[in-house]
Amino acid sequence: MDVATTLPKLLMIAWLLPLASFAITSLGYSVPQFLGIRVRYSTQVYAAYIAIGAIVLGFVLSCIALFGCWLPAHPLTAASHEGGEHAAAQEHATTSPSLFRYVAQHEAQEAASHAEEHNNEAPPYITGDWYALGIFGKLRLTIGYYIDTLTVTMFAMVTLIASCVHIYAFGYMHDELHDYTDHEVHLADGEHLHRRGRFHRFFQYLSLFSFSMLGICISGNFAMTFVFWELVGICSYFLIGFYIERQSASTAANKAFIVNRIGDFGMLIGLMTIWSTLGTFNFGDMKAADGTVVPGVFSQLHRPENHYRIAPTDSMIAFEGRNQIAEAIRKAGSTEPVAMEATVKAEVARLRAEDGTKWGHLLLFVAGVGIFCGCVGKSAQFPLHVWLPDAMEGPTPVSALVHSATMVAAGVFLVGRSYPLFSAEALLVIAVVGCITLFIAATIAVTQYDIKRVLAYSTVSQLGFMMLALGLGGWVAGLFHLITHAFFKSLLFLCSGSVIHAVHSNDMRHMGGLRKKMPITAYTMLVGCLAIAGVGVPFLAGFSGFHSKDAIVEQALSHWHHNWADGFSWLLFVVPVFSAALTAFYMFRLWYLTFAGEPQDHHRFDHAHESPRSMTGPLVLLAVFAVIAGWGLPSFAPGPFANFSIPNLLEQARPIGTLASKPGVYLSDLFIPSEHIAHAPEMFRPIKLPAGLAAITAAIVGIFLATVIYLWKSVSAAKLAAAMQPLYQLSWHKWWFDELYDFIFVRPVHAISAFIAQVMDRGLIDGIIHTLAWIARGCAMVVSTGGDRWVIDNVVDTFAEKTWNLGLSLRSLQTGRLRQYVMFIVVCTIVLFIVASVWRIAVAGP
Amino acid sequence: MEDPIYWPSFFFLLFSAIACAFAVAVVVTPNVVRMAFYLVLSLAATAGLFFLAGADFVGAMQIMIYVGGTLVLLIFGVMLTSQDRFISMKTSNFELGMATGVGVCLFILLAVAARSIPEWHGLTAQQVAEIPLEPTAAPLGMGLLGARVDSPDRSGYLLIFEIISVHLLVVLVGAAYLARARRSRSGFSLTSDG
Amino acid sequence: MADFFISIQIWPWLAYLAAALIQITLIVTLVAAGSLLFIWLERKVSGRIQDRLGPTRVGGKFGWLQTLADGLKLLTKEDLMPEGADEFLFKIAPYVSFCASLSAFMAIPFAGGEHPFVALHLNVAVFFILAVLGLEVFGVILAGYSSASKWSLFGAMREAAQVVSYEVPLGMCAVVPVLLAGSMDLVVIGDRQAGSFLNWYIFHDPFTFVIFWVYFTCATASVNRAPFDLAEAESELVAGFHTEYSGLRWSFFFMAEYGSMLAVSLLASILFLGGWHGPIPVASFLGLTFDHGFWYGVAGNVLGTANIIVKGIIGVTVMMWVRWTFPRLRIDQVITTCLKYCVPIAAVMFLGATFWQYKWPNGITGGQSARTYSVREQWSAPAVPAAAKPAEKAVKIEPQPLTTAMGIARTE
Amino acid sequence: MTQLTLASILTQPVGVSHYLIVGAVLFVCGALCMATKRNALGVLMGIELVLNGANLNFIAFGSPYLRKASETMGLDGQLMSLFVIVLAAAEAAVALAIALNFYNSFNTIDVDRADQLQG
Repeated sequence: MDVATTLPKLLMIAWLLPLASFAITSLGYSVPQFLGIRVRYSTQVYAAYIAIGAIVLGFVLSCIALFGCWLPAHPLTAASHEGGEHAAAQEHATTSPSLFRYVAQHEAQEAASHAEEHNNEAPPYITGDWYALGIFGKLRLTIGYYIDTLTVTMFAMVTLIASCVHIYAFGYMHDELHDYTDHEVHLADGEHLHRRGRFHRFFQYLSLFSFSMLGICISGNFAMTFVFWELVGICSYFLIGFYIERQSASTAANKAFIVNRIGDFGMLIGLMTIWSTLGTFNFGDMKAADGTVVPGVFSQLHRPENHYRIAPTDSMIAFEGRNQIAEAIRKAGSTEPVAMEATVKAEVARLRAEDGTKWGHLLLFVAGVGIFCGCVGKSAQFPLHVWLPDAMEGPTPVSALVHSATMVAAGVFLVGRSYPLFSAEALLVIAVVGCITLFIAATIAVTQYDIKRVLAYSTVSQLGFMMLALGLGGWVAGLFHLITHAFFKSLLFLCSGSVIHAVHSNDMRHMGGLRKKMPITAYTMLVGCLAIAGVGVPFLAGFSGFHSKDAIVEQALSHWHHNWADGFSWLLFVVPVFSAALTAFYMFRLWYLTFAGEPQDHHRFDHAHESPRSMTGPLVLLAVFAVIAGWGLPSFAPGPFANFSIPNLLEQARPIGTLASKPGVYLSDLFIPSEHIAHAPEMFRPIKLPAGLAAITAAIVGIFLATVIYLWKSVSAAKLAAAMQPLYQLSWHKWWFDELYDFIFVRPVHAISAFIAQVMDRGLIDGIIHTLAWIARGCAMVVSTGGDRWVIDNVVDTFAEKTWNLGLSLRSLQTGRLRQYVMFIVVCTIVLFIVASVWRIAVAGP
Repeated sequence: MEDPIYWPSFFFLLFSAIACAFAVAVVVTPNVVRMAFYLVLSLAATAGLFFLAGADFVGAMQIMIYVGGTLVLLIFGVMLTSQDRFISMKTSNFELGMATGVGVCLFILLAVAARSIPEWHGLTAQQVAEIPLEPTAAPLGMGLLGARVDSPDRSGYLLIFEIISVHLLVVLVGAAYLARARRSRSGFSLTSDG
Repeated sequence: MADFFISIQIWPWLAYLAAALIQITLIVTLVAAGSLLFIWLERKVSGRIQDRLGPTRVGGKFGWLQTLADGLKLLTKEDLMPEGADEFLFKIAPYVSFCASLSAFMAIPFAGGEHPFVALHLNVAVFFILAVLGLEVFGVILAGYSSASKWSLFGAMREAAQVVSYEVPLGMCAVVPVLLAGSMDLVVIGDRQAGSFLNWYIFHDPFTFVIFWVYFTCATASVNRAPFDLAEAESELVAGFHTEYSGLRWSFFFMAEYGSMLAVSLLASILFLGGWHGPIPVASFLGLTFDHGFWYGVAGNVLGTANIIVKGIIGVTVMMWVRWTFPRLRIDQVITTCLKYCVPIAAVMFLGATFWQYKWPNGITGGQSARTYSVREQWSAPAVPAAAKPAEKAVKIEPQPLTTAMGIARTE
Repeated sequence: MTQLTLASILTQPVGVSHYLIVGAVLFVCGALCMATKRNALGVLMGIELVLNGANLNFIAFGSPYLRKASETMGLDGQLMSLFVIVLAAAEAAVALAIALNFYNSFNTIDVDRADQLQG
């Protein structure tokens, strides 16, 4: 069996296993419960075993898929650092007053010999359809697969983290294995809520969640992606609202769901644009039944004749230039279909040649930004970031899963997956949004005291980093950070869960000194903090976050250098670096407040204890990954492990046409640099060194400040806050976003609704209806008295009377004697015969 | 050796005489048990007429269902309700006379109608001898199953068969129900000590 | 037989008359002689079962003239009639019973082949016999009614209820061999079981084996034999419907009863036990078939007649055995046995036998080979009969004597 | 045209009309039975006679021996009469049940007593 048939099957099994687990636990537990059968807790435990078994088996299968199938067929090569984008860079370099102009010139000269070959073709992939949900004309809604290195990598990462979370949750959710008293819910009589434990249901949702995320990863087209996108949304709704009796939890679940719908609206627009202009949803080229190749979305936009650069298709141009085309057709005067088609083609070609290449780019921009809107919602980017911190209402394992591997990762993954769709302007939007997000979130995180909230804002901030990287052209950097972040963020969340489990509080002001009580949690969390802060030795090695963040900063610097002239692109470098420092600061603030110093709440401290092995085991495993995820294996490693590193994997997965730099079309100054420019060897000093120094410096400064303030307490945090009161208030109140949205959207909607209900509905519509009813009643009364009572009743009464009289006169015939009736029949037969005979003889002739 | 008498006609006369005679006896006799007995003989003779007309299966059915089943049922009823004052109930002479008159009229009418069609007067012995002797049980069965063997282009009687079956079931259930109702007043039991 | 007389050139009516007289004589003789034998046998059997000797003196060693002496005694008895009796019906009732019993023998073949030994070769013989046997109850009812006796009326009522009920399972049982043979002609049914005893329908499949016993039970009930003899129930009804009878008329009831027993036993042996074919096909071993000549065939048929009469006597003996072994049932038990046990069992067995015949038409032993197959062909391909599918099908099954009996595939 | 005389009947095959006349006798007897018998069971017997007369007509019309140009085997007539026989059996069961019920209600079997529907 070759890879093309084995791999889809392997991944499909890995994908469907959680679904099977969901189905089994639904049928086995939820359905009986729905029917009123109490499932015993000793039985509920098996739901966890089923779910864990499914996801671990999925992980094993994913590893087999990655190391056993994919890598042997597509061996990794060492990262090529030579060259990148040339012709455009050369032109650009000569025109822009770049500080690093000589770099660009040097690069251009260096690479002039292979000027046109450096843009990448499509990476190796396997695609196909499993099942067609529906075919409407050309529109095929299918369950399909698109498997490339990214898919396989994501499968391994998602199943690994989901496995850890599942196992961890087995320990964490033990409370649900007996009747549960929810201390945060106060009933009307002042009692706390007592309810049945819902252990099985939690694992049921987890399984469905994993299934949905894996579905996004393996999805072969945008339609299927959208389906699983929504499935992820509904799962997050279930899980965030797991403690549905709590007002805050149900509100948070609603908020997450509704905010995501806003983003999905944009995504639908993007999907419509794609469908109406490209005519397909498939990512890859699909072989039709008759053997012809149907080009997918990516290869339609990146055609060989354009050297795989992004270029709008004919249909986009035709759509945008429809007025010109109509004019041309009118001029040509022919309505023959063949002639008209020729006219259209000629006109499209003319438009494509004319006036730069602006025709069609607007649609491209709309499609890209539309898709990105969905990602904004899912990945909690500004301005839709407000749901994520509230999502902390769910149980901590859910937070870990939502924040690392599944929900928010889905947004970044989709941006990465549909990367060939984005034009330079769309990428700029992504970058700017990411930049705003990362800054806002970082500033908010600095002042929060809820341990999970701090982590939540850090997630938002890190997602901003990823979006920024992607937006600045750093595809590998963004997705690299996604994966490393998945490891250390899930680690951090699970650690915080462990702490919460121990002290039964989220508030860091109740903690402190826990290092002694729960050393494993403390030191694994320290690893996580170091990783997220990006600590490492430049050019040598570091925690995983160091490598990925370094790549992002390099890309930002590269972008600044290429857009020197526009005057604000420095912000896209400085803000991230500043935020990186903030990140290091607040993470260590968190660690110090929680684990270092003296215990601030002795009661809680005394009851604290290290978590069970089912919880610490995943912590240690994830800590290991948080350290080593950025490292690579040498080229002489055996078999599929040669050159194995996540950046190399991602480099192999690089989508079609994304290596090239992208010059802006509408913004003529805009230049999204190729990723390789940033770490090409000859660019070493000008970009890699300053970027690396900036990143590590930011991390060290942040850690140092945190140490000064919270460990040594040389500077009082309270005084500092008082000194910067406006800034502190801004951060503490989360930039008043919730209040702003409440003021801008929620209240006006309430007011308008109230107005419509009172005035339109009650006043206007009810009034009209009442008037109509009154008129109808009047008419009915007229008809009733005049027509019905008088005319009709009289007629009917007369008939009744006549019938009655007739019946009276006929009743004497009814003797009730059976034998007389028989006699009547016989006599009548004879009479009939005689009459008929007489008739025949007399009238009809003999 | 030529035979002057056509024997099937002789048997026709014999059976029809029995049938008619006992039918008249049924009308005339006032005793209900004897009526039943005469009716049996009349129906049995009719079965003989069926055999003569080539309908042997129907003839057997006539004996089995009519004579065997229906009449036993009838006598069953007679005995269930048998009390001396009901065994014979006289009808008024006027009614009898009028009924006789009307009956004779009806018979004349029917007889005239029967004789008025020349095609119905019968075949010659020669023609009858040419008709092959055909068994009828299997064709009847196939006809009930919806397949005509004598004229394949015509449809069979499957639907009617089904309807009759359902009808029979309904009737029997209904009869059982009717007979059960308020049985206690009859005071009759099949056992001797009842 | 009439053919034979016609072939020797006498008037046809005389030929028919002669044939009829000979056949009637033979049948009446058989029934009368059978009654003589069976009454004697019953006494001997009951005696042996009750651990006594039975008649031993009259006519020599075994008392074999006892019945004759009984008959003489009956003839000399006074002819009594109750005062309130319906004279006409009272007198005619025994003869109705006897006629019904006797006319069943008209259609029973005693040997098969090309020239079967049968008085009236009917192709609906099974139904005819069942119908005629059912008429016997009529005499009983008339007797019970006309006797003007409470006991007689009760007996007749029970008889009516019982017989009407038992006709249903009896008919269902009899239908199974009809189904297997594809004909209601008893000659055909009997000849289908030619060969060794493995070809008998009782051994055709498990369902027929079961249904034979159901048939035998129902037949016992329908001829009013113990343990179903509710109509006469001496101990409670003082002999039931024939309480008031004596002398010759009483003896006619007895002859009718023994005649019916013999008739249902003969029917059982034809339907299930191979009829005139012995357990081992001796006649065909000896070459006594119509293939070798008319008189050879007649000789073989005589052998077959002896065979079937022996089987009938065995059947009657079993009935006697049963009578003196089992206690009498109550009337409600009788009806329960019929409606709750016999009818459902017969129905299920009928379905099972149908299925078996469809699936394995040759039976367990494989004995019913090609002929059964052709029957199945004819039954299962009727939709387009002879007119539409003329030659080949008709030619293929033409040699079967059944072809005309089925009336389906007529050769043009 | 063949005449209806005893002599010709004995030497000629009979035809449909002969059967029809026998059927007519049975029918008329049945009808008279219904019309004159006060006993409900007598009425029932009249019905049986009427049905039997009708059956005889069906058989006669279907028979190939009795009628010219009857190329069929008389299946229609025979099937019809089969149905009539079966329905007669069913009808007898119901009628008997009605009679029993009637007897239970009125303690008589006289149909003239059942005149509650008199107008």
